[in-house]
Amino acid sequence: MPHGLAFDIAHLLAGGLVLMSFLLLYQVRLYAMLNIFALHALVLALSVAWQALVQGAPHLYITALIALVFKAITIPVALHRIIQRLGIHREIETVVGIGPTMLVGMGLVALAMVVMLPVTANADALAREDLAFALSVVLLGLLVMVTRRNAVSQVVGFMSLENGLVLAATGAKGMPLVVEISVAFSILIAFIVIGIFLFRIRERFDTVDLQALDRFRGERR
Amino acid sequence: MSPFLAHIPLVILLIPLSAAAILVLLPGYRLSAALNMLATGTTLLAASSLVFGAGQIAPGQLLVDQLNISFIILNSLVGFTTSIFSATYIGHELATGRLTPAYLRFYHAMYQLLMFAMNLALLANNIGLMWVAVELATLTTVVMVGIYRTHEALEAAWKYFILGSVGIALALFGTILVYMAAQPVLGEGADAMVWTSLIRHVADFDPALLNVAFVFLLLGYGTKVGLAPLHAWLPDAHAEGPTPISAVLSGLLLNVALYVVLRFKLLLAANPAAIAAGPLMVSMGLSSLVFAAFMLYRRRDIKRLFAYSSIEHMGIITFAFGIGGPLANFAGLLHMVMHSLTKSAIFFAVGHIAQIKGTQKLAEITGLTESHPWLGWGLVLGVVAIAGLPPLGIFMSEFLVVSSTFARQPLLALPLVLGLLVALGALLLRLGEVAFGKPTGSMAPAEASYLPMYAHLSLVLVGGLFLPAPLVAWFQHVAGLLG
Amino acid sequence: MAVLLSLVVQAGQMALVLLLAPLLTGLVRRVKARLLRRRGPPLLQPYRDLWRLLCKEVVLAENASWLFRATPYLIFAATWVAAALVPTFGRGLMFSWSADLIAIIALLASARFFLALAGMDIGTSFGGIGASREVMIASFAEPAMLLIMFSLALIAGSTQLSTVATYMASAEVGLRVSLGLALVGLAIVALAENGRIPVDNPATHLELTMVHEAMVLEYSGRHLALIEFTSALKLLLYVSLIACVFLPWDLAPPGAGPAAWAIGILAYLLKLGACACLLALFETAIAKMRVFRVPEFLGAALMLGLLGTLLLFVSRSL
Amino acid sequence: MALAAVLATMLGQLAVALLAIGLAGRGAWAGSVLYAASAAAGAIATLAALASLLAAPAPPETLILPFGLPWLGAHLRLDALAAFFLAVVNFGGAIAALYGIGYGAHEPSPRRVLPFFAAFLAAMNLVVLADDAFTFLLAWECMSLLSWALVMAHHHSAANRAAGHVYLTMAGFGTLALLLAFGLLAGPAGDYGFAAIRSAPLTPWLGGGALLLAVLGTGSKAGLVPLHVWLPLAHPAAPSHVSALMSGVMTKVALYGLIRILFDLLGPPPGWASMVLLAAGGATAVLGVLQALMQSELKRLLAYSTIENIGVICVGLGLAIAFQANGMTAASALAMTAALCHIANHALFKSLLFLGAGAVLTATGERDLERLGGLIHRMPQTSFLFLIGAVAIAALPPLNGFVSEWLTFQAVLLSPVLPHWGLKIMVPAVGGLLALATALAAACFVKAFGIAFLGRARSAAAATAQEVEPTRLVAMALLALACLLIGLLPGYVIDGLAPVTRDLLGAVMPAQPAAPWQPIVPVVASRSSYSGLLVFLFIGVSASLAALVIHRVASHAVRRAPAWDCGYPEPSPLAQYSAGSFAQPLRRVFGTSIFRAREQVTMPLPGDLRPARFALQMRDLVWEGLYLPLAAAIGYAAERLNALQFLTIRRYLGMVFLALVTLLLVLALWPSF
Repeated sequence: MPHGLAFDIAHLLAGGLVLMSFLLLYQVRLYAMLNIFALHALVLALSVAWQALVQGAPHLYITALIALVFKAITIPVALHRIIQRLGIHREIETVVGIGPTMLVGMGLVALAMVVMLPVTANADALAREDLAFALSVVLLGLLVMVTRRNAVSQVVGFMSLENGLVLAATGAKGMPLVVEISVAFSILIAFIVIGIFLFRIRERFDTVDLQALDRFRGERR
Repeated sequence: MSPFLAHIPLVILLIPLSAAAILVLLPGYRLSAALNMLATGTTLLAASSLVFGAGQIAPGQLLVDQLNISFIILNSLVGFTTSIFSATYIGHELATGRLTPAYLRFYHAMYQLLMFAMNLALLANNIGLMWVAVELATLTTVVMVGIYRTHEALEAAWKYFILGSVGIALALFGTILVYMAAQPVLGEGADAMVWTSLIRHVADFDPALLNVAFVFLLLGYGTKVGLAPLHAWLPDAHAEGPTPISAVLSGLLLNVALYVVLRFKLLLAANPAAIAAGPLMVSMGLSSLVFAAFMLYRRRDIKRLFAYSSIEHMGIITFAFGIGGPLANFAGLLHMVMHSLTKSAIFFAVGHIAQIKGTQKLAEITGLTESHPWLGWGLVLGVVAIAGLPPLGIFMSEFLVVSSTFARQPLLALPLVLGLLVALGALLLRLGEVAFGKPTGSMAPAEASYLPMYAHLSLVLVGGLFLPAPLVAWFQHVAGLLG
Repeated sequence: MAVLLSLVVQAGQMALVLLLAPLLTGLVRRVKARLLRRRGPPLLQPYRDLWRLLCKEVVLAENASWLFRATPYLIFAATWVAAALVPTFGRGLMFSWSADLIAIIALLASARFFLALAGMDIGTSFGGIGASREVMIASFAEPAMLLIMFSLALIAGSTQLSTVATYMASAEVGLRVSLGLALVGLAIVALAENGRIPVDNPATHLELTMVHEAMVLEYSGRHLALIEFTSALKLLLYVSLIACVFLPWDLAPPGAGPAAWAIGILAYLLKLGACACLLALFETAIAKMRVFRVPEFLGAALMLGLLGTLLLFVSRSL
Repeated sequence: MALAAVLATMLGQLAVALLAIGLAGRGAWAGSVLYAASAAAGAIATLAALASLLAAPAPPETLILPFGLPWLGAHLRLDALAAFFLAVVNFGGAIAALYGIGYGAHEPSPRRVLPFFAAFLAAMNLVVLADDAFTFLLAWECMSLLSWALVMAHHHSAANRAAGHVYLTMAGFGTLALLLAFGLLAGPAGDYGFAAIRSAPLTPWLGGGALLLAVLGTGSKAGLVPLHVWLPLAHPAAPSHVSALMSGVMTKVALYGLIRILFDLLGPPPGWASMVLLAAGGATAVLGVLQALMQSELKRLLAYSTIENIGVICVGLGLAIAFQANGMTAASALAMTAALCHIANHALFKSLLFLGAGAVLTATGERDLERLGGLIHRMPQTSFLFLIGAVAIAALPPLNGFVSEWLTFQAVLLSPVLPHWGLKIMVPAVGGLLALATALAAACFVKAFGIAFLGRARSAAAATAQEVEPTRLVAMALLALACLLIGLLPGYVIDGLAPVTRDLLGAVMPAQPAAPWQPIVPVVASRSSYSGLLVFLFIGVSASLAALVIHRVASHAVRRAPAWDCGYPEPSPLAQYSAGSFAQPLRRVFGTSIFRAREQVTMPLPGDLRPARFALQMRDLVWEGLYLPLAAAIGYAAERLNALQFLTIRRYLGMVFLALVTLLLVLALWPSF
């Protein structure tokens, strides 16, 4: 495989992941977000698979498969059902407007580049680009978590963050334990989703009912 | 190295793991509590035998060196005393019906699993394994915090879970970056994640990459340490879970997370071109200290109060390691040990107090030295120690922290001292209300085991006056390593 | 032999102040009366008063304690000792070194301390009024006195009255502003300490204005006699003090013969007479002030003392 | 040898403390035995310390124990200064313990007192003996902590608890200030042994910083204005024999710290330091005594009076610095001797007064002056002893208080020779303040003794009070005797202090002439001299003479009758002058500005039968101007930050996010990149 092509495709896929993150940031409706996330996971799966191919590391296919099956299919479906069950599918809930959020997102991507590109001067270009994109995805995922009120959209944010991690992990050539880590994270996410489902945590991420919080914590006068 | 000692690390891991497996199946409170104690006790014995091993032992993916040996012993010790405390504590919970037998079985298994996870994190010679262990420890404690299944407990567990997950994610990113830095030097594969080989070659790593990695690791594991502004989970998790877990959280888990941070600081210190990790740790430590000191004033829940005090002390320790130098590192290590012992002793007292009084509200607990002298004076001693007053151990470590800061960064000593003073004022204010005055609430005699509490306190007392020479030499050696 | 002689001289001084004290009081009263165009009591009236009081029975309040009965003797002794240590007709008497000016002031303060306590012993409101006002006045008079003494000590280089007097009589001293300020200050303090107009009126029993008299209201008979005697002694002490510092002429030097002593005594009598006349004149010319004006009055003395000290620094270093 | 003896007694005290944990409360005998043991240990240590002081100039004894900082050990050193303070501490301690034998029987919860009491004594000893910064601070803070526990002994009162809180917080402040001071003194090398600190050179700036911090640290413990606020709260709250220790002895240990750091560790202190001490001392003396005058609670009054005396001592120390900085070592020795002498004297008479107050407290159950009165009839011995203490503290001859005040004034009078203009002007002004404070102190103790012991009983408790046990009287009598002896024979004390000033300043006061009549001569006899013995004899002889003559010639008749009171005797004892009314003239003069005192009289209209009402409002400007704003600021910050406890998870995540972005930004902009 010629190096140029391998690099370009990897670059494309990683860039696509960043783009998907931006789309996530842009979406305000829950269903739309879930769909975008499914796409996000799909791009990740492709990217991981490509890395598996390029690096000649077959175990990475497992990670790709997990991403595909678990994140692109199972979780979105599960969340769909939760949204229906909780009856929050119509909610539009962002803390700040989309415009400023996107601007901040741009800034984050720029930050990721500034931090990462000079840093990885010694590493090969593939890892370098990958890492910068991965950091962007991580930061954007955090941004999603911070700017959304709804538990489900925050979970989506967390999962996109985690996708960034997997991207970084697979980009690091020959990193051991990648599969284990992706499994561990999937379990974590499953826990979160189950938590939302079991405990009916609908708004617990950002309750506006301060009195309720006081009662819970017994801390205020 | 004797072949016998080479297996000890494995034993330390296997005992809790197998105990967890047995405990999950074991019905009956007395039996499982006894087994719990037995398991932690034997772990302690095994861990203590590590003292006899000179130098490093690194069987497989595990590592015992000067740095972690004290942590392991401390971990096993507090784990053991907490299991003794837990036996009486849980008995009472069972009697009052706050816990059902089914959950109890679960509780003991989780306790051992937590011990396993923490010991694994301490023993791991692989930064990936370390990460996995910390995650496991987090998950088990999440479950334990939520074990009462009250609204508040679930809320606390949930918060802990979410913040912890984000922290874990950040830590993982940092770990990946370290691997990336190591990979050009050590080549692909597992070797680039093994700590012993990392430290040997770290001087050749890309320093810039290490810097970024450290930011992520500090924030990621710092969330576990409870550094402000990443601390939010800590007070609620301490307050809403069973008190033995609060004791283990404050006394051990925070230490384990900090230990991991220290490991990475060691890496950075060994690379001359990397930025000093110091300034970052100093600023995080100082902000935690000052922030927690002010937060102490408005606390109405006794366990939250001491949880914030843990944040404060973690801040001090992080600060000390950030300042660096043999003296400050020594102080940090000493403070870590003393804080673990003291804080868990305080939680032992608090646990019994809250059980007797049936409340955790500070306003409803007064006059303890009169109604329950043993508990009350134990609490007084503990708070006096935690406030940094002599002749208890934290006084010595705070003395060293302040004086070493003064020697290196005189201006930083001022906010440090102010933070200490503000915290002192708050703790004494609460102590005056809780331990003195006319007793209120239930006067029922305590069914408490004073042994763990007073054992810890006497260790802290001795530590404040007299440190045995081998311990000192050992700390000094580690402090030298930490740079 | 010499020791015995100086002992006799010291005893003579003690006897002298004892003898002259009522006379000085009588003289002041007499001159005052004359200034008011009254005939006034005879000069020896104070002696008669004392004798009459001594012969009367003591009426003791029911709850008077031992302190109340002991106080007259104590304050009499303290004041007498203090008066005996101030040079009157001669310098360098045998025991003059046993206490300097500070100690003399402190002896007077002891007397006042016990008198104020005695005033409170019976538990009447008048005793309390007197005691509380007395200590207020004293708390201004004492610092003022100390600052005055400070400037004196600066000039003379000593707080020992004999040394001060020697220095003052010598030619080195010259005329200084500080000395004038000190004199005025000392006069003010002396008025206050002796309960003279304008601070207090020794002749009144008008209830709310009295200070000293209120404290001793419960005393009678021989106790009262001692207290009256003490007041007279105190007046004499202050006059002697002013005389020895500001009119230091013709003081007999230590170890001098009877002739010098005779001259000294004569000069002393003259000085007393002059001071008594001045005091009477002043008291006639001025009205008594309200109690709460007194701090301001004494504050003036305090300021004068401080000013005198500061001026000295200026003059010294220039 | 002496050091070993003192160490042994310290161990003895600790043993007493440990035994007391188990035994106290098992019956009166246990308390008595333990207190007696503690008193014996104190007495032995006093003797050892005195022997060491008199044996000087022997080289100081040193000892290194394997405790404390591992690489340093606990260094102990017994030199002349330490020996002097050990004598003060242990004598005070022994007397307090002796008093405790009787007083302890009245203690409702002996377990909260006895263990801490004995340990407290040991801690104070250790402060004085410590020869490295760690041991010093350890002992220093232990001393605070143990006395805090003693303040909390009567913990049911909310005021006591508040006092304890303020106290220990301020103590923490002091310790941290001292810690920073030692940090500066030890320098970057960080050798905390005093020997190393002594020999290390220090730049003027660092030395100045260390000096100010040391003044802050020790001043907060000694009660220098404006760091004194805890003292009048905490001292009265403790049991009375502990109050005596805290006021009489612990404040002296604080001053020991000041002297040790300023004169010994710092090397010769800079001249400007004298101005700091003089200003602080003068202000402390006057403010302390004015506050004391305004109090109506006996123990609180005594506590404020302690503040005054600390001010007086600080003036002496300030003068010593001023003289030394200008090369006048003899004058400096005089000022230092005056300060040390006052330290010993104040320890004696303040202990005596607090013990007296304790006797009153147990006999009547009252601490409020307004409910006492007439105790001189019910408790004659206590009254007499208290009177001696009052005379001594009022600095009246021939007792000891006068001696040290007199020496201080002599030092003040030497100041014109100082070359520095600021000092030239400042010292006389401070001298004036000192004189004012002395006069006010006399007024204050006229009030204290007059209201509490004289007049008629203002409450039933005061009317039925009983004299206290003989052991307590003996304890007080010993103190009174010491007051008298030092007052009469001050020359011995001055000579005894010579080794201390020689060590610290390299100069001594002239040896005091031994005979005849034991006069003391600060510089030369022609300048000033004073003989307490002679004055005492003189007064005694003249008083006896007067009594003799009067009994010969005068009428002996005595008739008891109702009080005259200008013909209008008031039957109710409540019509007597009260503590508040006694202070009224001085309150009118000083209080309106310094305490913002406001009096309000509500007179009913003529014909209205309601009583007239008098309301008095006073404010503590230091408390309101310094401490309340500080507390408010902390409260405000705490309240504001507390909002962070009630955020949602999203916001907490936001904080994590912000922290991450900030750190990354910092990293991106790091100069090395």
